[in-house]
Formats: sequence, C-alpha cells, structure tokens
Amino acid sequence: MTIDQTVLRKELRQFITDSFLIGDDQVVFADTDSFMKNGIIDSTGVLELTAHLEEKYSVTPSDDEMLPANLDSIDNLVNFIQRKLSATAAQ
Amino acid sequence: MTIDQTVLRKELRQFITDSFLIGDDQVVFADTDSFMKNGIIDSTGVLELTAHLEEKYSVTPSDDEMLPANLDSIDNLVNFIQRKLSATAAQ
Amino acid sequence: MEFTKDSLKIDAAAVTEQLCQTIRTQIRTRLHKTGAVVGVSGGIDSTVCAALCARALGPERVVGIMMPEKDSSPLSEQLARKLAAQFGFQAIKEDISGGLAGLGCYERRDEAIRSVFPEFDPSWSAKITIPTNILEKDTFNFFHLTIENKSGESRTKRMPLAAYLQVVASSNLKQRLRMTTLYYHAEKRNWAVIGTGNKDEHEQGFFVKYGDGGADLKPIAHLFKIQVYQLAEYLKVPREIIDRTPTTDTYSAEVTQEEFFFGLDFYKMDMLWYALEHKVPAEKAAEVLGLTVEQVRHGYANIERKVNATEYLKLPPLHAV
Amino acid sequence: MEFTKDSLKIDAAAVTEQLCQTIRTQIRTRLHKTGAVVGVSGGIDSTVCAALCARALGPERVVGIMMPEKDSSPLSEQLARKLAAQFGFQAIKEDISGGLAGLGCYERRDEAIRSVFPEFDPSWSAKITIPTNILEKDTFNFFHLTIENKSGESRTKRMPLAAYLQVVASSNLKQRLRMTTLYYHAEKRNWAVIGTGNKDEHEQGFFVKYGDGGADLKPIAHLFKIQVYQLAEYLKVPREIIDRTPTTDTYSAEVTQEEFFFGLDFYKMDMLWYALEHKVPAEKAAEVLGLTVEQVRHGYANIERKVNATEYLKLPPLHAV
Repeated sequence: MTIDQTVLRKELRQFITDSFLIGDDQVVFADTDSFMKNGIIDSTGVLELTAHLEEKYSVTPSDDEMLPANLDSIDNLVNFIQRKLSATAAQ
Repeated sequence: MTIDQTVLRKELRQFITDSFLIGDDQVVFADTDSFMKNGIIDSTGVLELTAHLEEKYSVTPSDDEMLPANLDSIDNLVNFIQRKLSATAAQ
Repeated sequence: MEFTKDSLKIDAAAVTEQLCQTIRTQIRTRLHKTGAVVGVSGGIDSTVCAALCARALGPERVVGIMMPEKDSSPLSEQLARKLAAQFGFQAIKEDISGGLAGLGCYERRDEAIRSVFPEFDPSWSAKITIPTNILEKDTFNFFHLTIENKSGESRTKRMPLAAYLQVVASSNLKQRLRMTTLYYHAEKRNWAVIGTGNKDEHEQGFFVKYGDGGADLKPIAHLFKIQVYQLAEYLKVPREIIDRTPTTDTYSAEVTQEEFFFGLDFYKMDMLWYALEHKVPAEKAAEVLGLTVEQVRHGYANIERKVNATEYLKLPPLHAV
Repeated sequence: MEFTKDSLKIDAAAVTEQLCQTIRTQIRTRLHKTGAVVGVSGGIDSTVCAALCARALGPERVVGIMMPEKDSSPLSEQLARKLAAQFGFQAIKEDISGGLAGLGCYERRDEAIRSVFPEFDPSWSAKITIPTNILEKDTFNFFHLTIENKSGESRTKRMPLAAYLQVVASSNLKQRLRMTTLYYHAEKRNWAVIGTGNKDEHEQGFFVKYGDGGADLKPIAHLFKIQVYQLAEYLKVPREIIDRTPTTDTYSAEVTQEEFFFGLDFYKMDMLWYALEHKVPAEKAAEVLGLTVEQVRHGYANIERKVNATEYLKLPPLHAV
C-alpha cells in the first residue's frame, strides 16, 4: 500500500486541526513546524497521534521509532509513514 | 466573679499569642488594634476565641453580641468580659 | 457611569459569543485538551456552563456528570437529564455515596451533630445556617445547626466550634469527591474540567479549596449571579432550572445559599457589591436600592469582610523560597 | 561558580533553621492556621516534611496521616509509625481502600488492564513503566504495562492510549482521595495541609493536579531530591527510610520512581538539571559526571521537555476575563 504524498499531507493536517485545534483552521503552522515547540500537541497528544497512525494507516512506530524525527511535524510524519508503508509492501 | 483588668489583659494577650501566633511574641499589636484588620485572627479564629471565653471565663456572647465592638481587640474583649461578668454577678 | 437599577444588565448575545471563543482558545492553547467535563447539578451555574461548552466545542466534545449522593434531591438528576437532552451532550451518572461512606463522611458528620443534639439519628435531617440580618448590623459570622424530623418538628442551636468544624470538614468531602470524579472522566478522555462557580461564589469564597474550587477553567467566575440568570434566559435553558431556588445541595435538610452563606438575596447582594466595587457613595446606592444608608454600610462591610477572608482559599501552594 | 560534583551540597543546619522559620510564618501569617497535617508514607520527602514541621511548630501541632490502601506496602505504615514515635507527633491511620472501592477505582483500572491483557485477574499485580534509556536517545515518552503473577512470571506490552489514560485516571483517584483525607483532618482542626513534593516532582510535573499537588504549603518544593537526603541525614530520621528506594506507592507491582517517571537515577538527573539551569556547557557537565557530551545533551532535552509539559498541572483555574 502506498499513499499519494499530497493526499497524506492533507489528511494529516486535517487530523491535527480537528483533534488538537478543535476544528480551528485559523491556526497557521508550516509542514516543517514542530508540533511540540509550537504548542499544538503535548506529550499525551503524541500518543493520540500514534493511535491515529495505527488506526488509519496500520502504521505502528516501534519503541525505537518514538522519536521527534519521525513524529514531530507534518513533514516528519509524511516521510515516516511512507517509509513504513513501503517497507511493509516490500515484504 | 470579677477579674483584675491587668491580669485579664495579660491572659488574653497570652492566649492570642499562643493560639494564633504559634507562640511568636515578636509580633507587636496594641490593645486597641483590630485582630481582623491586622491579620491576627480570621473569621474562624473569632469562633476559637469565643470558645476560649466560654471555657476560661464562662462568658458566652449571645447571637446579638457577636460583634467586632465586643470581640475584635484586646480592649474590646476586656470591656466585654468585665461587663458580662458583672451582669452575672448582679443577678 | 451612573449607578442605576440596570447597572448589571449585560448584552447576553455578545457575552455568549465572547465566552465561547474564550472557552475554545483556553481549552486548546493553554490546556492542550480537546473537550470539556462539567458536573451538572440541575442548578443555574452548572447549567449555563454546560450550555456554553456545548455551543463552544460542539455537544460531542462535552460530557455532563451527575453526581448524586444520598442527601441529594432527586430533582437535580431529572433537571440535569433534561438539560443534556436539550443541548445534545452525553450525561453520565456517578453516585458518590459509596465513596463518601468509604471515607466515613456520614458517620463523621453525624458524630459531630450528635455532640450538639444527642437525639439526632438518620430519621432527622440537618442543616447549618448563618445570620441573615446582615444589613441590620455589623455582625461576625456564626453558625446555627438545625435538625428537622419528618413530622416537621425542628430544633436549632448555635454550634460550638469543634462541632462546626467537623460538620464542615465532613461535608467538604462531598465537593472533593465530586472534583475527583470529574477528573477521572476528564483524564480518561484527555479533556478539561470546567469549574462552574460564579463571581459571587468565587470572590466571596463560597467554594471548597480543591473541591468545587479545583478545575481547569471557570468560564463564569467573573459574572454576578444575576448576570448568569441573564445568560440562562438567552441560552433558553429549561425554565424549571431558572425558577429553582439555589441550594447548597450538601445538607440533608434543604438550605438555600442565602441561609447558608450569603445572608442576603442575590439581587441586593450583587447590586451592593457592584456599587462597592465602583465606589458608589452609600447615599446613592441606598436611593437606587430602596435601602437606608446604614443598611448599605452594613452590606458593604459584610461583603468586604468576606472578600478579604478568601485569600486562603485562592492561594496556590506556598513555597518556602 | 564552577560546576563540580559538590554543586548540590547544602548547609543542612542553616537550611533547616530557615525552613522552620518560613513554615511558622506562612502557617500563621498567610494561612491563619495553627498546626500542620502531613501525609506520612514512609518515604523520604514526607518524612523530612513531617520532621521539619515538628521542629518548627512543636510536635503537638503536627499530625501525621498514614493512608494505606490495598495495593500499599505494609512497610510504609511501619516506617511512618517509627518516624512519629521518634519526633513525638500523633500518627493517625486512615485506610482509603473503602473510599477507592466506592468510587470504582480498582474495577475501572482492572477493566483497562484487561483490555491489554485479558488474562489479568486480582492474582496478578501490575505496573506502568517508561523508557529508561533517556541518555541514549531523544525519545518521546511512551508507556509499557507489565503484569506479574506470584510465580514470578511477567508479561509486558506497550499500552494503547485509551488503556493508558484509563489506568492513570483510575490511579489518580488514590492521590486525590489522599488529599481529600488530609483536608478532612486539617479542616477539623483549622490546621494547614503540607504538600511533600520536592523540586524534581514539582518542576518536572510528577504529581497529580489537586491530588498530591493540592496543599496549603510545600516546604521542600525548591529542593532537589539529593538535597532532601542531606536534610534527612541532618534531621537523623530513621535509617531504613533513607535507605529505601523511592517508589510510586500507587501500583500493585512495586515500581521505582526512576522506572515510572524520571527515567534516570536521582544523582545524575539532579546534577544534569542543575547544570542545565546554570547554563553549564554540555562538555563541562559531561566531564564532571563521567558522561559523553551526547548523553548530556539527551538528558538536557528530556528534562526541558518535561519541565515545559508541566504548565497544565500548575495553572490556577483559568478565568474568561
């Protein structure tokens, strides 16, 4: 399974807006912005986010993958999800 | 029953110091100073004070006597207690 | 601005919109939560808070918790359910009697009551009241205990300090267990707990520290009680809730908030307080409110004393440096 | 001042005298109370707080409350009684299991545990742990649930969010019922409640809002854990308390505070934190602590992230204006 990057980016942004910004799409953040540093998600929010990845994309970060480099911005998420999905597809 | 004014004044001051100032006799307040306004006693403290008057001097303020003019300084207390005690003695 | 009978009138529509915006922003940006848990008692304050949250966040992000215990009026639950149905949020019932019994609430309270009235047993109900003649004289607060039996007989005595403190300490277990129950539901969902106190309760100290005083946000803590009623009318909450006399919902005998804490009806108290805050001369306030100047002065003194006495309740934990 | 292995050494005698003076003044002048209620768990923090209060106020103005529940270690009560005997204050035992059962604490927690391990029943004990390799990489916190049976068999899984939130929400009932119990004893006497958290717990957010976080004063909230140990030595508290490994005293399986929250031993954490606060370059801290520069950087990042995440826990209730 692969997902178009543009679609993925849009879906993730929508999820962040709905779940953490209570639907307020006036809040501006770039695809490279850290969720944590910009106060969009806190540490419990990271767990909500990984639960969503599991449910929606069947992507489960291993313990070793619970890193800001994988999860803490739209860009990091897109790269991480695509990497995980192509690894699954390659098996 | 009557009590010497000087003794009464001293006893009351000692009770205030022990009970509300936790024994700290460095705190300075005049015989005319309001306990409430000087932060020495709060509204629950007033009830502790009336319980003490009852126990030590058998003086019970009636509902109508629960007034700052009777209870809210050393001077007011001395006058109130002496008035109550002589009223009892006169009966 | 001149002090008139209408000084506490608000533009309820504008206030509602501004409050909804604030609730959204605070929950999201300050608290990082995604919904709201409100204790719904069937009283006017919790009703307005729940209605505001449902409007601000959408009813699917709000849950109302009904927390009766054995001394509660059954009417509270009926009204809370009606409210939830009207505004579309989920209502959950958590009976806290078991928790209270486990902590010895009823036993400890009854022990203190029996120290005053040895004949007291569970067939009697009980309440605490304060003097309500506060406009007539500058009196300290003191407390009467009244017990009533089913045939309507009642007995009243002034409470000795130890009995008073133990009855209050026992009753405060109720507010703290309610806070505890609200946080259970909030933490389970990663939502925020709403405190439902109004300005009267908050600033005069009519709340329990870390009980109903313990919450994440308090949307109406700046509004006078009579302003909360105006929001209730605008939000079209059930009429029976608006018409109900505010009680403490804590004592087995029904006791109004006027008898238990404020000592004055809400309209007079709020207007006097507003006048005091805005430094309205006693003569002017007396004229507008139909009181004597002396009555206004006693009212001012009583409110000032209560406001000054609340510091302890609002202090954050003190640190040693 | 240069950063050395001794940077957190204090003059325990001087600190003790200053703390006693502060406790007296705060209780009297700020809080208008006349004594102190301390929850005594047999842990180092509550022990030092109780000893300080007994010294500051006299033991007759201090009461220590032991609050075991069915998951507590019996050792806690023994140590608390020994402490009370040594310092001369009254110790009162309040078992909170009944209150917890009444609020459904154990049931709600076990329901969440069974959603992860369907085989879980009361013959197993359970605990939650976090990664303890925080010096090795810059990882987010996530949580493992471990269950153990009496034959020593254990099973571990990473917790789904819903299960994690419900276990924590259920366990937090314990801290809130302890706060509630302390206030019962304080309000009955018109005394103050002492919060026993140290700087590590307070500033990294290892406390429950309106649970152990709810108190009138917190005498050691500015002291690093390893400084609290120095006070304990000076105050000559029972040796077994000093030597005991700090646990959460919340989960049925014993879990150290290192495993559950801090992820690092106290000496390294406190020293790293002090270094971070004093802007000690990572190279210098690495040299003093015998760590690599990379490890120091990961430690700094972890502490900073925790400190930043605590705002919610410490916020007073937000108002709308």
